[in-house]
Formats: sequence, C-alpha cells, structure tokens
Amino acid sequence: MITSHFEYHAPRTVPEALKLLGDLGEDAKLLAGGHSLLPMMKLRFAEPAHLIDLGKIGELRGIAEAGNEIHIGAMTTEHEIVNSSLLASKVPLLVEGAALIADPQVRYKGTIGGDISHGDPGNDHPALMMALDASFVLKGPGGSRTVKADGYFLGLYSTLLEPGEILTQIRIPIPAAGSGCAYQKLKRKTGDYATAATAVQMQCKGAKVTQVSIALTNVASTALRARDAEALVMGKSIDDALLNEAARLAMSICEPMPDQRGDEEYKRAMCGEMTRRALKLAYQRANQA
Amino acid sequence: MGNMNELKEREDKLQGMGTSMLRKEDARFIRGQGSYVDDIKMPGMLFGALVRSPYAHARIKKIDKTKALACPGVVAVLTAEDLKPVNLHWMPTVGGDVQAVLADQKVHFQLQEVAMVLASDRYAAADGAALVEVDYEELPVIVDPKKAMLPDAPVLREDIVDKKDLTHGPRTHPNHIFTWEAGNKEAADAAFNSADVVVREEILNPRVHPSPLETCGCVASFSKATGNLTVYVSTQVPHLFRTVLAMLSSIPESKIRVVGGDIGGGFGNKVPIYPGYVVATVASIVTGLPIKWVESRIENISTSSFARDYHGVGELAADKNGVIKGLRFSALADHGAFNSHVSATKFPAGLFSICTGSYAIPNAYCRVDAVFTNKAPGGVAYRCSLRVTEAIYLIERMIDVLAQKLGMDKAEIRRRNFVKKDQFPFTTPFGWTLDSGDYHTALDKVLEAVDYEGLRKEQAAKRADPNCPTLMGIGLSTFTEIVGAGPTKVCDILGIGLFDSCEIRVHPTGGVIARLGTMTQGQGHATTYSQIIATELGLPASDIVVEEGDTDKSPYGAGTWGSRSTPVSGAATAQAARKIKDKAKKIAAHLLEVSEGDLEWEIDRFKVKGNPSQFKTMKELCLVSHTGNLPAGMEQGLNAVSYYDPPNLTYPFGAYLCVVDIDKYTGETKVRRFYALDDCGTRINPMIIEGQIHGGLTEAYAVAMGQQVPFDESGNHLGNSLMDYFIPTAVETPVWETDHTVTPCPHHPIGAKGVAESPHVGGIPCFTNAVVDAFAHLGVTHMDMPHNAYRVWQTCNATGVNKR
Amino acid sequence: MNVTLDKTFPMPGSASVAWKLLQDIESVAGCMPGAKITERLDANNYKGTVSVKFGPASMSFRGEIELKQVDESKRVLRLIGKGTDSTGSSGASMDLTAQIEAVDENSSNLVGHSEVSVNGKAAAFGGRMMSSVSDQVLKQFAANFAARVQTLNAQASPAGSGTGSEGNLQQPGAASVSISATAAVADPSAAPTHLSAFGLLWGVIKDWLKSLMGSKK
Amino acid sequence: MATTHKVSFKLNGKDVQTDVESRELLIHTLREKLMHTGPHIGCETSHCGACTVDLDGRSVKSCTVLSVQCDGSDLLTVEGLEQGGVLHAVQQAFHEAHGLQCGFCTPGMLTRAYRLLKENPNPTEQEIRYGIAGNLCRCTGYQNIVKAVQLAAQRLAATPA
Repeated sequence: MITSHFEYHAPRTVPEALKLLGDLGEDAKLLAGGHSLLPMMKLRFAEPAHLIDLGKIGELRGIAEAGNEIHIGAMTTEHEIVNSSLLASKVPLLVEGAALIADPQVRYKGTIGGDISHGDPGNDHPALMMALDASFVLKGPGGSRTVKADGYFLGLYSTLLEPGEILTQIRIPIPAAGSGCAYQKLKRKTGDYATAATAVQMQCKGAKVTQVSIALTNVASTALRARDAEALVMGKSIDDALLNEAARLAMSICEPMPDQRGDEEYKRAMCGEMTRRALKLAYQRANQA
Repeated sequence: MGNMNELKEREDKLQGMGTSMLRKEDARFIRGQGSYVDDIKMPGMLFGALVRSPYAHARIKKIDKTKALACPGVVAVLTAEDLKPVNLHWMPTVGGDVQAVLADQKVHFQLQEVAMVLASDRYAAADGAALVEVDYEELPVIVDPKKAMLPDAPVLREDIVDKKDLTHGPRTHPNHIFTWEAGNKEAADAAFNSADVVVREEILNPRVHPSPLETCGCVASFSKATGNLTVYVSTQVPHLFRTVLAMLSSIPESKIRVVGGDIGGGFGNKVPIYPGYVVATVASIVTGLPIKWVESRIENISTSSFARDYHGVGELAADKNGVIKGLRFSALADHGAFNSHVSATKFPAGLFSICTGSYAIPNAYCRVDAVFTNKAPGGVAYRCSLRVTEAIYLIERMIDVLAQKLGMDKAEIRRRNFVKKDQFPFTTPFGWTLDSGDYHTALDKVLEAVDYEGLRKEQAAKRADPNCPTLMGIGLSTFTEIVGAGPTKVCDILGIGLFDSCEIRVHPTGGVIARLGTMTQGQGHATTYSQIIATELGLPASDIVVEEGDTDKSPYGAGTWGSRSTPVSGAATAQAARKIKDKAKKIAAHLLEVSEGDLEWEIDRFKVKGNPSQFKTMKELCLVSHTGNLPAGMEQGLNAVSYYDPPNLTYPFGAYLCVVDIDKYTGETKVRRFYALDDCGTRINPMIIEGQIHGGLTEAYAVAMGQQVPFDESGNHLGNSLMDYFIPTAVETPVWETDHTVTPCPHHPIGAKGVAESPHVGGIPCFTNAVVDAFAHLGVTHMDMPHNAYRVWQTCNATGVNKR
Repeated sequence: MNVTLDKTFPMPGSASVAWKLLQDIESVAGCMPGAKITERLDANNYKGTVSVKFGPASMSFRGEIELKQVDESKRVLRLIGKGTDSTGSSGASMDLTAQIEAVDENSSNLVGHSEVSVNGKAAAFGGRMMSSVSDQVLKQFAANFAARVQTLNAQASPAGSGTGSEGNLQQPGAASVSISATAAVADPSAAPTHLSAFGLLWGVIKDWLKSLMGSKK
Repeated sequence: MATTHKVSFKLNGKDVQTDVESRELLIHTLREKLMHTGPHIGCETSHCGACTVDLDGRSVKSCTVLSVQCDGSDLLTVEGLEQGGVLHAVQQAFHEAHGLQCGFCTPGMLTRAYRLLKENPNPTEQEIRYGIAGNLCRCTGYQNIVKAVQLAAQRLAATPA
C-alpha cells in the first residue's frame, strides 16, 4: 500500500495551479481531500507523475451569501459545510446530505469540489447539486465559465470539466422560504457509499406542490434527475398512492450496477423506497415551514 | 463493628478476586506507549514485501526478478527456488498436511505468497514487489466445496495426490482431506425412525475473518555471531511458535526466543504460523539482518486464516411434546488450499461434537467432511474454541426450527430439553462431561427481565397489523460453551499437551512477579492473574507484576485461545500461589511456635485460632522466608511453579435474548434490545468480564449481520478491504445489556470457567434466531448469514411483506 | 470474474473487405483501445500490450494473443488474448469469436461473441463494472473497426476482393509493417473514439476505487 | 528518483524538521522518522482510524495525508495529550471506564475523542457514537468508549482548561 514516485506541487493561487496543470498536462492530477486519489495511488492503479495540491489555495475555501445565491469554494470541506449556520438556515439539504458522507475524519479533509469533480455516481453531492439547481464555476486557461449541475455529469467519471480546467466554486440559488427538503440515503454502514439515495427540494402552496426537484444517487452511471416523478407530483398534494407512483417512476430510470451492496433489482427497489421517503419528508417539512 | 471495617479495609487493599480493579495494562496504552510488532525498529533492519498471485489456481511458468533487483533499495528477492536448499519452500501443517511457504510451481489460491522482496524500507520493498514479473498459466478453479469431490473435479493438490491419508483417516478423493465422525449413528438413526416429528435444515456458517485491528507481522532477527534467533511476532502462542520454528529451522529451541510484545487483538487470527514469518526468518538467517514483515489489511483478510466456511446440515428428531430424541448434524468443511487448520491432534473437526449444546439428547451422531478448494487455507477459531460456534449455531438454530414445526414457544421447547440442574455432571452422547450448570434459572431470569410475554404480545399485535412498517423478531439462545483446552489425555498439538503453567516469585518486601505461558491480547491478564494471586496470598494486586509472551522468561504454555487462559493458566496461578501459601504457613507456625493445625487464614495473614493477637502477615512472612529463621531443613524463598493439566474442560453457559425490528421495505435490521446473561462461574474481575462480553457480542453482531469473505467463480476476492468487509462502527453497534448468574466450576481451583467466547458463540445464533423469528409466521424456518439489508430484503420480497 | 457478450455491429463496407481486415491481427489489435502488438511469434501467435494512461489511472497488461481459428468459408475468426498487468496484481483474458455477415455489397455485420475474464486486484476492485466496461470496449473496438472498414472499402478495387485465403493468411505479417496500433491513433476517424476509450478505462479504474474507498476526493 | 522536501511542523508543541519524499505518508513519517509510534496502521485505506492524529485542529487519518502537505502545520498525537505529567481527561476516563482492551485503536480513539470534546463539550450518546464512527474498535463494542467520553466530558466541564 505504497504509491509510486511522484512530484508534489502546492500552488498558492488558482492561476498558479492552472499554469502547473497546463505545463504538466496529462501527467498531473489535482489533489483535493485525497481520500479517493491517495488510496487509489497506494494500490498503484493510479501512478500520476505529478500531484497538484489545491489545499493551500485560500481563495478556494469559504461559504458566503451573494445576493440570492450561496457561493461555496470548491475546497470547502464537508466538515465546514456540516457546521455552517448559514447553510443550515439557507440550504439545509446540503447540510443534511454532507452529514451522511463518509466519517468525521474524512469530512475534515473531503471537499465539495473534489466530490463533484470526481463525477462518481456514488458520491452524494452530484444529486444534491441537481436537486438544488446549483451551478459550477470552471476556470481554465481560456478563462472562466459557469455550468449547471444538471447536465454537468456526462457519464461514469466523466463530466463537463475539461483537462486543464479547475472547478473553483459552487453556486446555489437560495431556496425560497417555506421550502422543504430531504436527503434519504441507504447505506450498509458508516463510511459507505449509498446503496441508493434520493435528494428532494420542494415548495408548496397550501397542500399543493408548486416546485419540486428530485435527484437520485448511485443508481446509474451518473446521478439522475427524476423528471417524470417531478412532473407527477407537481401541482398535487402528496398521498401514499402518489408516493407509490412517484417511486415507480424514479425506479424506471435506474440502471444500477450490481455489487456487494446488492443486485440491480434491490438497488432499483431501494431507489424507489428512498424516493418515497424523501418526498414524504420534504412534503411534511414544506408544509410545516 | 470496628473489626468489620478493619477487615474490609484489609480486603479492599488487596483488590483481589471479585473486585473491578482498573487495568494495569492501560497505563502505557493510553499514552501511546504500547509496543506492537510494527513499532519495532532495529539497526540494519530490512522490510519484506510479499509478491502474491492474482490467480486462484495457476501454474507458475516463470519468475523474473531482474527488474525488481535493479530497483533502488531492493536487497534480495526470495522465491521457492531460494528456499529449497534449506528445504523450507514447504512447511508441515498442524493439520497433517504441508503448506507452500512460497509457491512451488503452482499457486493454489488468490494472493498466495509467491516471492518476498527484501529492501531497505517498506517503500523500496513495495516498489520492488511491483517489479517482480511472474508468468502464470491459469488452471480450472474450485470455489464451491460442494464441487470439490465431484468425480471430474480438477485435482488441486498434485503434490499430495498419492497420499492416501493426511493423518486423519483415508482420503476418498484427491480433493478430500478427512472424514470425521462421532457419536452413535445406529442409535441416532433408530431415534429418527421412531420419532413423532423430524426436522432438517441446511445451515451455512459462511467464510469470515477475525480481522483484529492489528494485522499479523513479525521481526525476525538472527545473530550469526551467537546463532541465536529472536522473533518478535504478533502471536497468541509464543511457546508453540518457538517449538514450530525449532522443528522447521533445526535451530536448537534453546537458541530461539519468541517475544509476543503487545498484541493488537487476535481472535484466533494469530494462532497459526504464516508463510511470511517463515520467509522472514529464513531471510534473517541468510542475511544476518533483522527482517520485518507486516501484512496489509487486504493481505490479512485475504490470506491469513479465515474462520468457519462450514456448510452444515442439521436434523432433529423429537416426540410430539418437543422432547428431542435424536440429533444428526453434518458439515462439509471448506479448508481452502492447504489443511493448515489449527486443531488438537485428536480433533480434526475441533470440538464440533459439543453440538448437543445445553440439551439432554439421548442419541446423537455427527460427521464432518473436509475438502480442499482454491481459497486461502486455514480455519481458525474466531473468538471461540475450534468449531464450537458452528456446532452451537446448528443446535440453537435447529431447536427453533423444531419449535416452529411443533408450533411451540421457543423458550418452552428449551425448558423441556435442558439438562436439569440435578443432572450435573452430565455426560453427553459424544462423551463430554458438562461440569455444572443451571440453565432453567438463567433462562427464566432473562425472560423475566425483558418481559418475554409482553414482547410476544407486542409481536402478535404487530403481525396482525398490515400497516406496521416493521417485522418484529425475538431471538433466544441458551448455549453451553466448551472452553479451556485442555486435558492432556485428550488435547495435544504436535504432541504437546495443552496444559499451562505459572511461575511465581515472591520478593522479601512482598512484591510478586508471576510469569505465564499464555499471551494477552487485550483480555487484561496482567490484572486478573494478579487479582487471583492477591486473594490467594493476601498481597496487594498492585504490587504483583505479571509477565507473558517472552519465551526466555515465562514457563512453557500453549498460549491464549479457546478461552483457556482463566480455565487453565488461572488454575495454574492459583495452584502455584497455594504452594507458596503452604510454605508460608509452615514458616508462620514456626514463628508463632504453634502447629500448622492451630493456624487459620484471614485475608492477608495466618492467625492462631482463638488468639487473634497472635498472627503473622503474609508481608512479614515474605521477609522471613529470605532469612535463616526458618523451620529446620526448609530452603529460603517463596517461589513456586505449577503446571496445570485440567481434569476436564469448562462449560460456561448463558441465556441471551435479542429483539429486532426489520424494515419491511429496505431489509434493514435494527437491534432494539439485546439482553445477555452469562454464567462463567467465579467472577474474577466483573469490569473486565463485562468488557469481554461487550466485545464478544459486537463480534457476534458483525458475523451475523454483515461479515463474509466473498469470491467470484474464478476465486477472485470481491470484498477483502474494510470498505466491504463489515466491521461495525459505534453507530451500527447495538447497546448491550448484561447480567449473570454464578455456578462455580467444580473442578477448577477457583471455580472459574472462562468467558470471552461465550458472547460470540451464543450471540450469533441469537441474532439469526431473532431475524428468522421475524418471518416465522410466514413459514420461514431458516435464513443464512449474513443478515445484511440486501439479503433480508430478499426474504421480505419473497414473502411479499414489502408490497405496498 | 467472467462476462460473456454477444454483439452485432453494422460495418460500412463489404463483407470481403471487413473479413480481410478482421484477419489482420495487428489491425484488429489497433482497433482495440490502447492495444498494441509488440511481437509476432509466428503466423498465429503474437505478443502485445494493452496499456492505457488517462488521468490518474494507468494499467498496462502485457500478454499473448493466439489466433485460434480462421474459417474462410464462414468468415469466422477466433482469437484468445491473455495478460498480466505491470504490477503483477491483475490478470485479464478475452476469448473472442468474430464473424462477418454480408448484408449487401457495401455493408456487412460484425458479429462478436466474447468471453472476458479479469483476475486479481482488477476483479476485486473493478469486477462489478466488468460487463458494462467490456460492453464499452467492444463498442469502441467496433467503432474503430468500422472506421477502418470504411477507409478500406473506399480504397477497395474489384481486384482487391476475392483474394484467396492463402493470401489473407500471409497478410498479417506484411500488414504488421504497414498497419499498427499507432497508425490507428493517426487514423482521424479512429482518434475521437480512441479518446472516449480513455474515458471508459478511466471509468474502470475509478470504479474499483469507488468499490474500495468509503470516502472521497 | 524523486526529490525530497524539507518539512517543518509543530509536533506536540515541539518544532520538528524532517526530509521527506513526496510520496511519504504522515503515518510513516511519525512512526518511523519521528519515533511517535502511538498512531497505528490498521487498514491503510482510511477506514479504521487507528492512525488518527490532530492536524491543525482537525482529526485526520494520517495514512491518507502526505507528510509534505503538513509543512507549517500544528500536529498533536496521543503522545501529546498528557501535559506536565498529568493525563488528559480523555486518557484518565478511558482507563477508569475500561474504554480499551488490546490498546491498538486507543491512540486514534483518544485523539479523536479529544477533538470531539473540543468541538462539542457536552455531547449526547448519539453524538458521541456519530463522532467516533471513523474509528474502528474490535475489542470493546464501543459501549465503554462511549461511557469514557461522557466521563471525560463531565471532568472537563468541572475543570475548565
């Protein structure tokens, strides 16, 4: 469990990091929290010649309110997210989701940007970002661009992030007051990836759902937006029959990969179950709010 | 009353048996000053990394060391060819087989040891290991033991294909290891033929791994100058380790020193001698340098001894009242690629024949067939005595199956079959003599504590409610353990009897040092042994030092496994102390000028009967024993050694009850309540006993609810890291409620029985019984472990309880 | 860890052109993402490497390819490739039976049946991705192969077709000079698919990572 | 081969400087170069937490931290908990509540408990279990560890540091 040799670089600014990334090209990898990359390198499945550590770039950290958005630096840790009173009051879904990631030590190091750039459907942030309609700021040699979370995740581990680009910031529109949300995650034990998980962000008027987004974790090669299920519940008040149908619609778009967590049938069923529970809870919260 | 207080003060000062003395061991551990094998650093020490096979069964066509040897820091690369000259490329196993130290022409399981790279540090060793090029030719693989004995099954062990017998009787197939039987088949069959009711169930104990938090490892250090070999190793059996090394290396045993140091948990994983140890030792002998070899976690789970992998069939025959008349248990045992299974010579299937459990069953027969497969070798006792978990799991499951068949309450059927208090000592049809017990009292105490009737009512109500989102299950386990191997007349390993020893030296000022042949791995020996001595000698436990694990210091013993420390070494300790006490009494009589008969013992002193002012404290006698003022002809000193050969094993028992709530829709099982009553006889340190029970129950929970070492059909590991291999965290682990009764062991000097394994052995069936009970009303009679959400959901799905 | 795949891919070229290309082992290898023939041992045996470097992930298998069977009449070819990765901790093999079915003079089908197996670390940590990955491997292969068929079909002259099986069997040797894996990368039509092949192997590697790690970047 | 880096950091209050390869892991630097063998190696894949140390006020798994990343950091290991011959409350509490057996997970567990109580001086049982979920123990079943953390919390509350 020892990595092969590599060179370590610790740029202090984003331009510095971009220059290194440009100069070193394919031989370089960005190091965020390291809890995916380093173990992979210890098993020698990954042998990059250079690591560019983003950990020393202060401008990549922090959580701030900017107009009707929350801006989060890509290198902000899960620990900081879980303990942010700003997020707790403005974007509780993110706090609820981040608290279910990995374990305390990993949350001290793991970053939201690393989680998203990774493009792993087992990671929790992709679905959370989709449910929150977040955008990502990608900086590259050619400057900066902002892309929507919905559409960012192209396939297993492939995203819109181009080689030479760095994800620097996450922008989340602050949900209207009176929104309800929930992240329901089934896992084997602390520290595990989701067998299936569902993120729901919802608004209601009276008992009727006026806005809802539903996103699914680890049931396909990317996080999925459950649009049919969303369409179904829009404008309706939620009861068990509707929950069953919404769950069925969510299940119908799953293409899970079998593993030690379960076979396709189980994972699909669990996606339905998590969806039903997340919807129910978000609906309750929206109506209590 | 003042006298009473004074007596109590003296008593308390000793912190003897029965007191929850805080552990002596903790002082260094809480400061990070433990000394585990990987902490050892010696001048010139090289680090060894093993090159392992990616294939489960393959011929080695070629090994090319060139690139590895060119790697900076790499000193040498050892293969089977290099070990041949010293004839150590293979080693004999305790199971009567041989095991490849480094793969000789063929690999028999995935990640088998193929070569060892020696380098200046672990970084260079890893670099070198990645550069050793091995060409393999894949061979057909057997993963499923049920396929091992098929007529057309590939022959796995070409090296022993001509061996008709691996010391445990004739082999009937090249992949067959042994067939072992016990009991009376005819009588059992007759009982089945005439029974009112018969039940049969196929019951698997899946392949699991003990996974102590510290993996296995050693530092072997051979001095070319003196010819002395010192091996620091994370082992549960330092003395047996030394004996085996002497046999293998032909170095005189007197020139080998094995040091256990601190052991980061063992749970059976640290009983065997692993190839890595042997290669490191040879490497040190060859280079004259210290060699460190330490497993990674993946290596640990994948290659150092697994446990279980028993594919069982249980059958019970009973009358219509649920009284069991006959038992037939069998198991197909997957021993992996080599029979390096650790068992006493006379018990190739360990103590499997304890499978009548706590019940008076007149006719019984059991049989175990062991076979080779392309999986890692071993089969250790994971927090139990060998094959006892498998045996107790079978009987505790089958009695539930029988109860369901008869529509009888699962507590009631146990009552009807228990060995009764007045039947002890009770000899089972397999010949074990259960020393003592009071099973009815234990069970009733538990049922009352949890309001069993109330729980059953709640369960009935929930079953009647179609909208209830959970299934409630109540599991019982009323087990009898068999620990403390064991009497030399039946128990030996490599011909060495399983007695154990204690040497006690008393110093003039009353300080005591005790040395034992056991090896603590967290059980708190330094504390409990000193408490035994404190009570026996009336000297404060705080002044008693206990040493174990250094074979140069401690007397010979078979080590710590099978809960044998208290039953065997605890007895040796008490007996050595009593020898000293007898001598002290003679000195006291001499000093007080009375006869020994006029003296009586009181806490920490001998006093003259009827004349309490006339006494000699033990502390005084310690000093006098080092003077000339002794009875005529008596030698100085207060020292003694005792070698204890137990007359019988000990039989701790318990009654456990578990309540689970199963989420019908996810299959998740929540343990709402677990109540564990244990009876381990005399309780030496209640705090430590409770800690051992917490730990054993947690390991039982891990095995029952999640642990399994999974393979694909090609023998590839599919879950050999801690991502997949289930070790529960504080979040998943249930809260444990503990209770006890005390039924002293009649044949043990202090009446103790051993406890650390009971919660594991008794806990596992209790969890399964609870999970199955949740589905019992739906006709489910058995579910194989592990009861993870995925597997339990499949039963929810099959029974339709998850329909919305 | 085994997976069996049966696939049919349409080829933009005549059966004879596709069949000719199929028998050119170097070209076939060249169509395999990251694959390369390093040595030809004899008419039916080759040494080669499958090596991919993408992002942090790199795995390179060295091994042998054996041409098991060539059935001119049915246009069926079977080859077996086996290898171990550079760290000696993983093994992989593929038993591929490929057939060319004529559709019309300018199109045909590549019908593939393959049994892929992965051993060791790759199976332990990437095994559960096997089928989808192998599936993508074949897609990439077919895309590259189709691109070549198209190129060759364009060049194909009436004379070019109808070459006897003898000639075809000798061709690989000669072809290994002219066509090679590197040529495949140069092939503009193959290039983009080659890139996405990177994407898929990136996927394999990251997948076992996911199976291993409880945690994240 | 790879260049080495000079790395300086505070270790249990003392300034240390050492040369490390880029790939060197903090756990190895601590154990093999700086002779702090309190933190242990249990899994190497950042699951078990035996290697937990306190890095700039965060509990981290030192098997998944590069030593070169720690330049200028402030590190605390189990060896640094005892101050002036006086055990830290968590150490004393683990002893008194029998929160350890084989002792292998203990240094990581103590270091984690130390940080947990700094961030949440009065945790509920559930908060404690959640807070130590990155540290595996095979011996105790966690029950006495939870008790120990609760006991330490009481002691710390009684004597503000």
